[in-house]
Amino acid sequence: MILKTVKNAEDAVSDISNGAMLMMGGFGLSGIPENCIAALLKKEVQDLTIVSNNAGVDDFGIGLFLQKRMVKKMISSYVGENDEFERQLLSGELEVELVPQGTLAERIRAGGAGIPAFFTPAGVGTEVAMGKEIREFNGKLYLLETGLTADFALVKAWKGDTAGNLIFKGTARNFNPMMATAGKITIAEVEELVPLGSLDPNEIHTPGIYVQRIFQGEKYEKRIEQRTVTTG
Amino acid sequence: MILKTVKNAEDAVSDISNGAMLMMGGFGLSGIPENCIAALLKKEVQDLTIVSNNAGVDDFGIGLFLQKRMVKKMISSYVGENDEFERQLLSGELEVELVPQGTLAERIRAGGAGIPAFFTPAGVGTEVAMGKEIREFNGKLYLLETGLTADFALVKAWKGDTAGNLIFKGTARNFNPMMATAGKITIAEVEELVPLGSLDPNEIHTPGIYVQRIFQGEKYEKRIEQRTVTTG
Amino acid sequence: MLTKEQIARRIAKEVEHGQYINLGIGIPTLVANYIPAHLDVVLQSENGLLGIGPFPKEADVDPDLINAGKQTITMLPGSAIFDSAQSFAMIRGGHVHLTILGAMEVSEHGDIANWKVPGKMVKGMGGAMDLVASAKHIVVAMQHCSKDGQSKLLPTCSLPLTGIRCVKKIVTDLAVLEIDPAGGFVLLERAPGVSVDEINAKTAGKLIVNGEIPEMTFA
Amino acid sequence: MLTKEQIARRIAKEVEHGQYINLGIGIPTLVANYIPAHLDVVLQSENGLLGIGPFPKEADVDPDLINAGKQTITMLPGSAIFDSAQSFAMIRGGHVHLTILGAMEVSEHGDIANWKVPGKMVKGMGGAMDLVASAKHIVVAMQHCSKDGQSKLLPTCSLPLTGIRCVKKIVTDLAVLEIDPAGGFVLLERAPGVSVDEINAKTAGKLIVNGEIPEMTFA
Repeated sequence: MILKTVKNAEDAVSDISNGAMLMMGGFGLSGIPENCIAALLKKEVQDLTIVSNNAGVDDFGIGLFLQKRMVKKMISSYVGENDEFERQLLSGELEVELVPQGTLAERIRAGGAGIPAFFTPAGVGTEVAMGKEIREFNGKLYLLETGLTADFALVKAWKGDTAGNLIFKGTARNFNPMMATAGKITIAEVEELVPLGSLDPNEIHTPGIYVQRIFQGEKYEKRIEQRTVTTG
Repeated sequence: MILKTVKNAEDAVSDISNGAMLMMGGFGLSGIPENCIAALLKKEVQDLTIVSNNAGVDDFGIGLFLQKRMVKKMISSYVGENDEFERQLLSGELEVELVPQGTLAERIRAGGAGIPAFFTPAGVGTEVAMGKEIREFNGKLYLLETGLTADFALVKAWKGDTAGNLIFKGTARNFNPMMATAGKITIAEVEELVPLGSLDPNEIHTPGIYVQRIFQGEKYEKRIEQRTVTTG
Repeated sequence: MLTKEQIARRIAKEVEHGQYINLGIGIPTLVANYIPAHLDVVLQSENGLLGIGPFPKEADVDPDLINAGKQTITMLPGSAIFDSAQSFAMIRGGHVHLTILGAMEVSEHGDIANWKVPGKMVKGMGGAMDLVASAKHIVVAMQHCSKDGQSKLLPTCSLPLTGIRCVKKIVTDLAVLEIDPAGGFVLLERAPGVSVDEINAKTAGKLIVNGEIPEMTFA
Repeated sequence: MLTKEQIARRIAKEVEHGQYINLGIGIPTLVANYIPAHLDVVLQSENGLLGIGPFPKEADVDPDLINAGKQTITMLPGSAIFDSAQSFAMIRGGHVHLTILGAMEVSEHGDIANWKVPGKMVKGMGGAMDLVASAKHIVVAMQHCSKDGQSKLLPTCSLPLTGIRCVKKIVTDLAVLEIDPAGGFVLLERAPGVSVDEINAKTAGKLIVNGEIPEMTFA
């Protein structure tokens, strides 16, 4: 096996520099690479382009990058939980490319899978279609969308082994598996780093071939955005 | 949950009739739907179009369909283990569309995922490219390939629950998961049918939404094509 | 005029046995509470879950288990987890039978707008564009008029579109309507105590009234 | 003239630490036996396995665990199983560093033919077209000439192509050659006891000989 272990988040992100394009896993605050985010905050890298379904909240996740004005451009499907985001967007400090969520997921999968472009029906007849090729298949209209890759993909898994094999838990999986395939360098942080042979090969969600660096995160806050409970 | 259980293979394939287009999981003889094959052999349906990576061997798997001349057309990537196949092909009784293996897998995934077409580099400059659109992305040439669906997908899993959730074992997984997504009716046969709640939701390979019928196969021969062993 | 809960209860009658259903944020989420128990259906959450269970008890809250509205949820026996590409493969591939979502505007041709108000905040379309471009049956839950009394059922949408010619049925606080393929809102049911005249007055798009219009009943 | 095992041993020297490698059927499969133990590499089987282990003992034979040649195999600690779409996502996406495969013909521009002989049986291309269109580095293992003495290293291929301008290096029973981007087989090494003249005589395509050509050594 090819071993991918690095010491910690600081080591993992050490070569991420100004102007880098990053993919960051997570849906809302679930499944985000908390330790990589913390390490990048310390580095205060600038002019990042970030591909992430959401943009965090004001004081957690990618919202912290926005506070420090580290982000030049966001590529996301939904960014509506963040006041600082709104301010930077309206003031022109922040560029935003909004992509339908399914198109975003598929563009990232395609990027990782060597598919340069594909047709999808999402966005036909809307401003998302502007400037894109439209073609009819079986009587329905589709847009041509392109594959997406990034300099670095930062993903968060539940368990991982030293060969980079990853297992996710619950809906914290979300965008992490396809982003892992689409980073030129993919950095995986895990709640538990286990020895080779500890994971059942049949249960692996992300094969280690996609992961260049892996480490066990120091701590996980796993903040909840909408705590909804039933009583009784 | 929506329950998908049917009694047995005969019930599962009862409405597959002459001229149907079938996808059949498996790589070589590994992971093939043995019980559905047996039930279809009894029915002796004719003029089938079959999408399968391989065509079985003379006396097992899809090879048995060929013996009974049930197949009009095969869509496969590799068919080189079958004398009767060769005879029918050379005599013009059998039509064959050869598709690069990765293109076949992706076409099936695309069909199930509502992607009508995508670009892939496999086959550029070869006879596979004949009649297909060729386009350059980032200095490399790609072919436009279309999504593939079928009237029925016959897949074989290791375990499945009554909601149609499937788990595969080893390399018997192969084409089964994407075919499950691409059948208008997907029939899953499993070695072990388990009650709802027996499978860990995190470990499911094929979510039950893709499966319309499920049953536990009566028996599995699981024949081996190339038994290779080490001694000592 | 219906309450949000009543809109949800009326929409619940659209649900059929054996359906996989995607419920949007807001009123659509409430529909889950009113689906008759004898119908076996499965709720899909586009962030990666089939088989959404009830909200958890306080002790069972799991940050790794949320719905598309980022609310903590639970799973059910037979639930399955998957990634976002697989989730939208299900949606785009037509495996989800019914999508129920909110709207800011619907046109008489079934166009829908629900993701952007130019000049105000742009929150993004999330999964809505994929859902409306893909689902076989789309039901919209919405208020008939805006807070300042403007009809939201229009000849053409004024806001940026989410999808075109996709909405099949609309349940508002005043009425149940379906889109005529040739254009127009076909009035199917009135909210209790609401007259056809009132619905007509509050529908800016073409309203089609065929014969007697019954009052709606609820699941 | 090298034996098949010697061709495999020479190719094993092309392997670098940290590579993910796809080995084709035939001679390429033998390469696995000669990869130096100090190099950490992972072998990919396109039917859905990363981390191919040795052939099983009789008692460990598992029909659910085969390689692309349908041979029974084993897994290793750290192996991962996946489906065919994921497997070719890896290949097509450039995540596999090195592909070693057989050929019936190679042209001086790096075209390769290895899947069809018109008039004879057509077995199909399997995964070869995907592999040659995608891998960053492609090494071909082949005999320099056919059984009737015809060169298989040609100006242009006569058989139906598997891929164009993709082969980087060729190891035959006579020589190691690389493809010149401008066209031509650059002779890098001779098999022990084989002369440049013999190689020249048996290479139908343009042979480029720069200076002294060393004899090959083996892993």
